[in-house]
Amino acid sequence: MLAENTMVTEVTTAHVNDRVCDVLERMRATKLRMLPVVDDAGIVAGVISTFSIMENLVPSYIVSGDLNQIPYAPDMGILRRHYLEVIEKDLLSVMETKPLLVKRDESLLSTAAALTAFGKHEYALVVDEDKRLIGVISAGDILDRLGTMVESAENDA
Amino acid sequence: MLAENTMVTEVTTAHVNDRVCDVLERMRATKLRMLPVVDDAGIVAGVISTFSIMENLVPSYIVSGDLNQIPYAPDMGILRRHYLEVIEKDLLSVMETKPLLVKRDESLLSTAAALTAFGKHEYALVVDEDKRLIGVISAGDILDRLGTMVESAENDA
Amino acid sequence: MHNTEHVVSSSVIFGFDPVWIAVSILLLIYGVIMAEKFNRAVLALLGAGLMILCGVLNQQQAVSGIDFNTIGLLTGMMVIVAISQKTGMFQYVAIKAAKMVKGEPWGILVMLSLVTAVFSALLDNVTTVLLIAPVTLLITDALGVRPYPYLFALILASNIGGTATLIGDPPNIMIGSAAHLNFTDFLINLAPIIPVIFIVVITVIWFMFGRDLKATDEKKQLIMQFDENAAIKDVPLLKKSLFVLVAVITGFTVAHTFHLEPATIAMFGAAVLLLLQSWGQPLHDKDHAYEGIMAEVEWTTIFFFVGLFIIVTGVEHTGIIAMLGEKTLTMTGGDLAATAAAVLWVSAIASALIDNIPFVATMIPLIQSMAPTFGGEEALIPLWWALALGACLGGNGSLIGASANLIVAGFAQRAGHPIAFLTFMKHAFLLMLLTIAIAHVYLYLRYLS
Amino acid sequence: MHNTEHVVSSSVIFGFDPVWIAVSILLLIYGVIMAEKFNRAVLALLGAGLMILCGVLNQQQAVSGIDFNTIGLLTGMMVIVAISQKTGMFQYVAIKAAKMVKGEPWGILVMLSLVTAVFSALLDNVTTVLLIAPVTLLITDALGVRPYPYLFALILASNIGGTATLIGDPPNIMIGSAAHLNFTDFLINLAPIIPVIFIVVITVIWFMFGRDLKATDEKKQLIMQFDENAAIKDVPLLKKSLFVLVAVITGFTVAHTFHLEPATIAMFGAAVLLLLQSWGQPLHDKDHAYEGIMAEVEWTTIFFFVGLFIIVTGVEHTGIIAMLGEKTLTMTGGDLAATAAAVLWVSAIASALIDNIPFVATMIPLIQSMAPTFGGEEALIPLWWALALGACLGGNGSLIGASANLIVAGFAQRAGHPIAFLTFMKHAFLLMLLTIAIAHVYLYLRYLS
Repeated sequence: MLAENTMVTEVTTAHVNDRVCDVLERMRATKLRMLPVVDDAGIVAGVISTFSIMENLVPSYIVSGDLNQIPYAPDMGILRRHYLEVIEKDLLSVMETKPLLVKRDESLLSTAAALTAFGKHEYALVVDEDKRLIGVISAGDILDRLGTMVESAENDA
Repeated sequence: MLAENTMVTEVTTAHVNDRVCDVLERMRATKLRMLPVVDDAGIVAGVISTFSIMENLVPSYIVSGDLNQIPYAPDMGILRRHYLEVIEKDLLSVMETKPLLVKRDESLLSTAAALTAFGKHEYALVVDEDKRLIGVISAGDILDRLGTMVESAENDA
Repeated sequence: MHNTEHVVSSSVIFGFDPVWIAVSILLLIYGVIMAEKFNRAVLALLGAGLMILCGVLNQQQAVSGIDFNTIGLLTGMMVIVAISQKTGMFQYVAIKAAKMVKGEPWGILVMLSLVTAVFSALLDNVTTVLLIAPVTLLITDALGVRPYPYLFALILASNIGGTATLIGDPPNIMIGSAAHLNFTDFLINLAPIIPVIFIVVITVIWFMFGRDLKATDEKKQLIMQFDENAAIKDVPLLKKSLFVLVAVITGFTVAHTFHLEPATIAMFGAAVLLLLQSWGQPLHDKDHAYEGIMAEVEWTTIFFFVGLFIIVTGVEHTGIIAMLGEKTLTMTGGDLAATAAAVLWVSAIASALIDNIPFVATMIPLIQSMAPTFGGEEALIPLWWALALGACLGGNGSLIGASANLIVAGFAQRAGHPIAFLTFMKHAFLLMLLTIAIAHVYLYLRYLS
Repeated sequence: MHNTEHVVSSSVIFGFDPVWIAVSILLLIYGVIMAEKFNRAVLALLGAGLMILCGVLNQQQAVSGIDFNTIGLLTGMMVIVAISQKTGMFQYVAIKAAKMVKGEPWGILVMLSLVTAVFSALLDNVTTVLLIAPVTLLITDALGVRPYPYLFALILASNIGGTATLIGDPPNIMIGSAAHLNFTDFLINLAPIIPVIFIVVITVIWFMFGRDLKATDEKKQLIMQFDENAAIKDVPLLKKSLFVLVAVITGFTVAHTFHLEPATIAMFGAAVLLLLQSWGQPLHDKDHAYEGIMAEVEWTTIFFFVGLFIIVTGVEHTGIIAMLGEKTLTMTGGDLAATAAAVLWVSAIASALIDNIPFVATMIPLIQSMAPTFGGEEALIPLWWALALGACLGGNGSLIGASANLIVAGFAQRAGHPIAFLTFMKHAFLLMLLTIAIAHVYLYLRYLS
């Protein structure tokens, strides 16, 4: 069981120079909340998610300070102001630049361990030696694959 | 802008005594990857996600040790063996017991900050004073709400 | 106490005089620290290691050169603060203060500065600004005013407040420990002038920025919507933290009577709070919590101190510091008032431009070497106050003058309102000189006339 | 060196004899530590604080009771290991070893035990098992054999290996520092018997479990599919780590010649590796990396040592330890061979049942107090080796005998193969007594006959 037999290969991607508002549009249409971001050569540059866009709306002094949660603060139009700024930017300045990468021949055990250690509830990007995107693999994909295996083993028996 | 005007209120939930295999079935059917888990009184007990089910398949000595990633290990049937065990369990022993909770009257700014600080790309549960589930709110919901606000402001102008 | 040490017996190492080796190591390490390309703690430890490897000191001499009173006091207070900051009490006080003045922009600036000064006096400056700067930015965001005047006032207030007490600023801890000056000594001798300096500085800030700070009633109303009670995250922990903080500060004031050192009080307070904070939890959770808290202590700062103390001890062993002390005395003609003035102004200028911790570490043995001239250790006391006032207040002279300044600048940068080095210096340097002039007058009237 | 201290001058504190206060604090703290309801570092610091607050010691006496050679050596090695473990070299060696024996279950057990023993001798035991136990579980999972025999062998190997060198186990560090025994002394005097003990233990394990370990060819093939090269995560860092590790260990062996203490070497090595590991990165990233590494050092262990040293110094100041030493000598009739035998066996049994670190901390001044009887410090040397062998090997007697044992048990628990306290003791206690018997013979033949 390797990453490459379990991954999903039909992946909607975004380009580093796409604008955030266009990508948001595409995410709404496809109901996806995370897209891999590639450059002209098809090499993975990062990932863009609703989460990372939202992260950019929250003033960094809040989350990088010791505030963490601010249940005591009212809304102050900050999110809206930053939203208008951020949607005009391109992905290069907004995306997460360190997504979880796994190799195509990485074992499913190692992939699952890597996803667990990474801790964010999304998928890993499966890449070839040149960091070109081949597919994506999520916890759900791993569970589906195990489900199918167990079922076919039962059918064989 | 409060959490309660932005949250999604139609939420598929699971019960603490549901079996993992049934919930997995329901997740596949609805294409959801995370469900809030409630007890008989409707009080939030945790969340179940494909991620937390997968987490249970990876031997804890791997991720709680200093191994983290094990690209050097082949597949060894471990995942499959644990899968067969885990799907028979009930949610109580598999779910995440510390989901991110926000109050219904929490500001959207505070909600976004809390989601950012929590760091996992999923949603927060909106609860009332008795920890009863009222809705869920994700980064995508916050962005949608901001998008609608901006649009309606433009239409007014 | 150090001036009884002798010049090292082995007068030649690898064919070099140990004086030159020790001084070369000191200058090399201080130089590389100032270049800010490497972590200062690592450099200080390397320098300390070189002192031993080159034979200037042996390990035992090196260890006895470390001032464990400073290390223990710093570590203990860091542990206590690491626990208390989780309670949200700093945010509570900051919001409460902003609401007390009904959201008036100038009133908020004064209140936040006051809060910062008081917390900086009782805890360390870095923690204080780490906790107050984000709330300040949140409040200025709500008020719709530019944050620079607020952050500017915060920096000055933290250094001024920190000057007031033994535990307020690392130079004071070092001076108190080396000169056997206790918490009450600092309170009696330094604290009285601090309100004067604070009021003068705030008045100047009014003329610089305060007159132009305005906000609409709507924005002020937004400040009144902040809910300070929601900031308190953990009421039981808050009670435990306040109990220990009050006990420790009371302990500092009475320590002298019981022949206890501040480090004992701080470390014991830290151990008690560690015990209380997870009381009743299973051992495994406790161990986990302890490790988290221990990880929050700034070990790099602690090791910076350890390394520096050893380097300075090495240089001191060569006798060159005593020689420099004599030179200084020749220049000031052995006059106490002139010497105190020199210490005050040189410390202020130096602390504005370089890290004040190595500076004070080097100055301490230099001042100690002057004891015979002025007639014993008692007579040195005005010089210690001059050093404390110069080194602490001097930190206001530039953006790199104190760690707290850099922390605030970091927040300002991330919030999209970067503070330019020269802009800050233009506003702050003359103001710093003004505070030193006030300190000079105070020292003269009280100790030297 | 400690036995020159005198009984405290103030003979009555709060109406109590200081002997009783000091002994009460010691017993109270050791008792609560053994109950395992609170973190031992916090308890030790509280006890240390009480010694000062009750007036048994003043802070300066307390600080001079801390063995900074032990603290520095531990801290330095922890920093070096915190950096090296990120390279994956431990996993590399473990997998390579398993593949060298072609996936044979018994061969793997022997190889992993050998790797553990060697790493435990050169680094600390806790880190070694933290890194080797998960790989061991992965390998037994692949082999489809029950992990208990492997983990059992791992525990014994780590304590046996750790006995061999000055830096292998904390008791050795403490003994070396207090008795001025250097790295080479340990290597010459303790290391020769370790292979004998290791071979005997492995042979017994063969009869206990080894004969029943079987795996199909298919499973063995699975082991051969492990790719040890994929375990190496960071080749440049690996080179830097190996360079510093080799330099530090070489440094230990030659330190004596240059009059350097191990703590200097370890701390200097740590500083050099800290400098190298992030060479060329911008300062901000470096600072971040340093903070991460510093957070990984086990500060709670360090503070446990600090607290313990102070508590024991307090008790020592009361003169009661010297008295106990005399009592022991009366019982052994002042005979060196009988005293060494008593030290060896008592240390072994005690270390199996309680934490060996406080035990050794208490034994050190007791043994030092015997110097006059046996004719000076030189004559005590066989007693030091008896203490080292007893305390280190004794840790094998039960699951709570050493920290490394508990770490392995923790992994076994989480992997679904919990190790029962009594099962382990049934297997290990007699085996431990056997190793002590071998040590007894060795000590007798080499030093006492």
